[in-house]
Amino acid sequence: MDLSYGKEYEEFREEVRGFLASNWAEGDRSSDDARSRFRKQAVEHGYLARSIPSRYGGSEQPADEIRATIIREEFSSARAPGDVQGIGTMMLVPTLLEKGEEWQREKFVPPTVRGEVKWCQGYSEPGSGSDLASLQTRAELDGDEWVINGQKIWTTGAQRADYMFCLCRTEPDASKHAGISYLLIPMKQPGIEVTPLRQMTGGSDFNQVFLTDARTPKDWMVGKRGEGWIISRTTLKHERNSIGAAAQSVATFAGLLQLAKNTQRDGRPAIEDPEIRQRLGALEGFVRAHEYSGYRQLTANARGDSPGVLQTMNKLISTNIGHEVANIALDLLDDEGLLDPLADREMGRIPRGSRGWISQYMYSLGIAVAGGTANIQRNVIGERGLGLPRDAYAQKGSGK
Amino acid sequence: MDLSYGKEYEEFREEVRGFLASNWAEGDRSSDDARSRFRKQAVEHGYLARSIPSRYGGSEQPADEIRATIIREEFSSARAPGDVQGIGTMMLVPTLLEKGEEWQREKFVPPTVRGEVKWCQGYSEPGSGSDLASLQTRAELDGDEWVINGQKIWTTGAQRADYMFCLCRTEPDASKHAGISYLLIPMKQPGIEVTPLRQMTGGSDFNQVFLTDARTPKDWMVGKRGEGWIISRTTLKHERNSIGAAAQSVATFAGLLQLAKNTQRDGRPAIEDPEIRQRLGALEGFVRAHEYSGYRQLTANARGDSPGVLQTMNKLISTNIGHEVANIALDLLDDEGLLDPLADREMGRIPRGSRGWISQYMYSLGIAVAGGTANIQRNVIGERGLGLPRDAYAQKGSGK
Amino acid sequence: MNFDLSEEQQLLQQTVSQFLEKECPVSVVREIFEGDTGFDPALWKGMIELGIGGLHISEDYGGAGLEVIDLALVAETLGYAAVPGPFLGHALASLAIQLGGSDEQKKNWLPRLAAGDAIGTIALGEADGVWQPEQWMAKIDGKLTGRKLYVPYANLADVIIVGVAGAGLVLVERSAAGIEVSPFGGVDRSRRLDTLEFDSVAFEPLPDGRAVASRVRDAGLVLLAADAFSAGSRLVDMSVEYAKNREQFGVTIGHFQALKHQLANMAVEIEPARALFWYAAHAFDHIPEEAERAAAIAKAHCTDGAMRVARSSVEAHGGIGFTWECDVQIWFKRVLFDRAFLGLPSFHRERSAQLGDW
Amino acid sequence: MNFDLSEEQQLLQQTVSQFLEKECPVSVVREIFEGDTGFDPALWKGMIELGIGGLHISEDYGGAGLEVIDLALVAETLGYAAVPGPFLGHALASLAIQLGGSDEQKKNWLPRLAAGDAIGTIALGEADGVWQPEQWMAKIDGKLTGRKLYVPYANLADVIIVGVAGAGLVLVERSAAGIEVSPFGGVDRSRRLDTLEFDSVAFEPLPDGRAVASRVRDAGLVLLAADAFSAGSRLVDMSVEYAKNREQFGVTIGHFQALKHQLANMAVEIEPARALFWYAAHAFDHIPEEAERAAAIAKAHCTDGAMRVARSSVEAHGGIGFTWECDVQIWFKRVLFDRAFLGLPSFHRERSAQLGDW
Repeated sequence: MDLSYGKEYEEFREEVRGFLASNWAEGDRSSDDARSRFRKQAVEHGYLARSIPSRYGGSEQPADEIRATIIREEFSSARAPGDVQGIGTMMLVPTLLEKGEEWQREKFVPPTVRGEVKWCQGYSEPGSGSDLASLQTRAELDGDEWVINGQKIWTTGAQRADYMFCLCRTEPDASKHAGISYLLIPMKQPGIEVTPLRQMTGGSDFNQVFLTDARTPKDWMVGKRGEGWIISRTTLKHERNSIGAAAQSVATFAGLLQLAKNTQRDGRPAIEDPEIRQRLGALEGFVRAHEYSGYRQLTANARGDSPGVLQTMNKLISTNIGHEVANIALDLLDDEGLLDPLADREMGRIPRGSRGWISQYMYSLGIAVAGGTANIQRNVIGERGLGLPRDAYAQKGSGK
Repeated sequence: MDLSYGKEYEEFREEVRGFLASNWAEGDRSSDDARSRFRKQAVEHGYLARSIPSRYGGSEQPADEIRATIIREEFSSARAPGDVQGIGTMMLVPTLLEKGEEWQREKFVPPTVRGEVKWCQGYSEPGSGSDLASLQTRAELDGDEWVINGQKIWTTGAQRADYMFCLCRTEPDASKHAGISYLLIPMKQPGIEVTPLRQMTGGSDFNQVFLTDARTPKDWMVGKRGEGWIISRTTLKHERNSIGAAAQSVATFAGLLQLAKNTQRDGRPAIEDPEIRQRLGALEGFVRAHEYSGYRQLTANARGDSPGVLQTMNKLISTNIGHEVANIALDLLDDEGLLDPLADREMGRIPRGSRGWISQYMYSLGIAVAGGTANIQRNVIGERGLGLPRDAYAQKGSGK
Repeated sequence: MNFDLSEEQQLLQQTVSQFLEKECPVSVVREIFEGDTGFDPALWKGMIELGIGGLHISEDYGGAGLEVIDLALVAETLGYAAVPGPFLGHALASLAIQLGGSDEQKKNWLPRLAAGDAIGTIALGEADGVWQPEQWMAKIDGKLTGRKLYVPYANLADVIIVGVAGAGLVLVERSAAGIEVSPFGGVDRSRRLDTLEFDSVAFEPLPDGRAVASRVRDAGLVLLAADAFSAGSRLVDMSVEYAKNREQFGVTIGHFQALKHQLANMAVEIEPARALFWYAAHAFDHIPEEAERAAAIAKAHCTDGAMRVARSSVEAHGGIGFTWECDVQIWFKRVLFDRAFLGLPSFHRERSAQLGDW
Repeated sequence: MNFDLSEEQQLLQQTVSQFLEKECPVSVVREIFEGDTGFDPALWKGMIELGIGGLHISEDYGGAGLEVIDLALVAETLGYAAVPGPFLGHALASLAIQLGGSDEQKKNWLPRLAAGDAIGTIALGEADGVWQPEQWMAKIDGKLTGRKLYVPYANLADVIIVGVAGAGLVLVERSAAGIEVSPFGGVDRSRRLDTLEFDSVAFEPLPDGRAVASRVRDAGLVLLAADAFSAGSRLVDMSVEYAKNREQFGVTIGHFQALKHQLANMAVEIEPARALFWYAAHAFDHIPEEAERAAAIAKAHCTDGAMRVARSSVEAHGGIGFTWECDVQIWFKRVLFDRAFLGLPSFHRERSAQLGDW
């Protein structure tokens, strides 16, 4: 057991720092040219787009979670542009690399990796949440174009997206799962209307997308007709959020600790309140356990081993931690918990931190529902993690 | 709203006190004759066996929850013998009165009400807990006797019982629920073996009963063949544990409060510890809510109204309260939590209270499982209380 | 014993809720949530006509002469519909005058408050989470000077009952010189809050102002407990409704045992709490020695329980429960208000511990 | 970075657990639970032969020269099987001599402890929940006098490391005059506890006794955390097994979503805690500045989490989980021991707050 990265990796870290020192200046952030020039160099050095074959504009490096982590750490501390984030690089690109046709890869992967093309995901529908496979958005062939009608929901970044990768029902007569296909659809067309979905916080991170006779070329389909469901599942295994989730837990806890130190209660810092200390102490146990379990998973992934049941738990763990952080924060805010989180309601009279925490108090619920409720997570842990039998309805639902 | 019992009832209380003063002396407790003489008088005055018709040795009083409560309060503060407790008076007698044949009532009700005859309940089996209707104990007719073979579990008081009211499968070919009959079985016979069931505390409140060619007369059946399931359900509505449950919550909380006052922590009473105060305060909210909700139900019952969803909740509420009482107690015990609750392991060196609390720490789990787990309670609340649909398995299970 | 509502009380709740079904459907509350006045004049007028303005004002002054239990029952009914408007501050201000005012002050204000010709409010909060009489810093020497926070509808009020150091509660006319009102921008848009700056403002002491300050505080705790309880039960009802109608995997999601049990736990959390605010209100009216502690326990337990229920309700609604369009947010924010206003559960639990000689 | 066990460590755990599967099946633990000696000589002999007696004793003294992480991994493996016997006290006593003893004392005791020719134990507890070095009251002036509680297997021990006021840890030979041992009757029958009365008893100070007292306490916290973690995961495994086999309503109860989710919550409670005691052990060995706090957090979190899991396990087993015959009780009581021994979670959370400069 060794929590330092080890000699070989520390050398690699030096190399990365050297590269940054000579190729990146704080000032470059403002210039798009400078940014894309830097990105190009970073790719050439094998620091970015590591999992992408070079013929698609990547640096085609062997998988190495630890190198990847070091690069993330150094790039972010130098505030240099890292890998393009977003659903496009996270989910579409791996899917195309695994299941796409050559021309699709050539057309879509390079600009997506460079961040020139943005994507949104068209999976959930108002009537299809946990039971995603019941989705109703239909695509019908008209000559050599698909004509799509339906409604998608929870589509992050739909306004800015150039394309949507979308699950549509193309085989109405086939069974529930076998009737779905995986289509790529241009967003900038008359048949598509995007309306933001307002949250209880007043912000809008999500959208609804209405498709009315929207069109896309016949061959903009990944996989064959009716393979959409399986293809959408393959992407899931690309999720590597173990470290991400843990790091986020650690960060929110640190913020909470600051809040407790800065908040006065009965004329002394709230962190001196015995009950608050106990609650923070109990919470820290969960946070550290998550943090160190993140190391375990990082190590296992680096070795190509499976971290086992742990990897099914990350989402629920950070949800649970987020809940307790929010509960403690609300008590620390005391009367400032009466404040409206909406920025536009800001009266400038209250420490700006507080509004953020109320917002976080509500967001901690958002976490629980974004990408599957806590109950779905528990199903996954119970069934995939502990090997318990599947629920009767889900079995029925999945046609088994 | 009026929390005093009101003039009429306070007069009744005086009357009861007068009766006790002139007919009961502390000393009588030791003498069985005195006790049964007193009970006879109490019945004649309409203080005991109030729900029992006079022809079966009861006082046949109109239902009046409040009079009943006053009698309980006064009798217990005078430490006078009240109504005979136990499963016989609680469940069998009401069942016989509603569904039994005349001769069965005459034979069994009076001695049971007088406490001369004791009963145990033969429902659960090792393989049939929440799914009680799957029970396997078989009764076959042999001439004019039933021959019973099988095994029952969780039978309280089986050693002392004269008879068992027992669910047996008499119609193996009928459907799950329709194959069950309700038999009365003498316990003192060679075919019946009772073995105590030891608990993790070391005590034994329950037994297993093994029936091997046990016999009972053909007509010792309540209801017809195959009606056993329905008949066993009818008894449930006789449950009136609302006040009982709440009173118990109040009592355990009072005990916990005492423990917190008597326990030293860092050289001062634990009750001065801010965290303990918060935990006790939060718990008291639940306890008072339960207590006052008990008043609500008492009032509703007294009026013949239904207390609504509340009455499905009493068991779960006291289970939840019992859990938290136990958790706080364990922290108050601190190092004495290392003590073995078994009385026979008592070393005389530790305040006798502590062993009791460890025991209680384990019993609070017993509560959760005795007579249906907390999950069964939640099903009941969700389905009977909130009108949610029944679970698919249970539907299947109940042949619906 | 009779621990239930009288027929008059049941009738009172029915009348009010029938009125609200017609005059204050969720659509009205939603409009209010889009703005920031938190006020619907027509609705308030209707409530006044029902007598809600003077329930507990004695009949001599044009009120109904009822008790705090009746106020609490109306608070419950209003809370279930998330009724916007100045009820809370109005009720507490008139209670303060009724209990602590001079005949002069009563004659002067109570009839107008009962008739809705005047709106009252109460200014208890100060910076750093100060709510309690013994903590107030606002000064009076001849004139009133200081800053009060979280004052309901000060923008509409004609009379403001202000908590001050030493004298407890004093009466200030909104029209007096030196009062600066600025909107606070509270999370619950159905109950607007303002911040008040008093710069040597004329005031009248309430003769019994010191004595009744804590009584009025206790009444406030009971009304907040009632509102939180009803918000919680509304959220349970909404969640159960949703579970009975939303379908996934070919069945309504109420079939799923995990959700069913969460809903059961929510109901078990909230339903027994009803008896707690009943008892606290009853104690306020008839068991003086228990009133203060019962109010503290009711406020702590009902608002905390309702908050847990509110969080569960969001989850019970899935993603949609987190949206502005879903009505859950309305009652979620009512509970946020009820829990923080007049002090947190933990604060009142410590008080109840002291009051219980723990 | 490498946050995983080395091959040697994995092999160590495998070897021990293979041995235990053969030599310490649940039937053996059950026999122990029926008596009150808490000891199985043959089993202990076998463990000694595996080298468990001297894992962390340096090779010069016949030990394996391993670290506290290795001790913790063995503690985990033993806990998973609820192995009865003096491991805990023996390990801590030898660690105390290894870290704080004179060459003389090491030469005199470590080889015998490693070889199992002697059994060691440690006496830290005193009345009123006292466990910590700074709280010890047992006196030494020339002779040792005082009362120590909760001493593991003092009846078998040849050497007892005793915590005393001022000097930290001192060494006492069991054979010395003036020691009265009486059984305590602890809840965990797989780890017997005794009460010790010292009436002016001869002792040897450990030269570094004061310095190492808190180090030894920290090692104890790590071993208890490891034991609690493994008890918790054993209980989860048992509950999952039961859910896969027990049938009701024609299906295994694992089909029921409510139970499935409870089991998921139990697993989520316990599985991440493994990394917590790993880290604490690693910190003990290699990150001295973090060792004390990490140990406190691991002990508080692992024992509290395991206790919650233990309670849920009883419920997951239905009525049978509450019986003596059901194995749940064995690990339930191990966790009761781990949670109370060396101080409650709340106590160590307050310590970790202070150590974190909160």
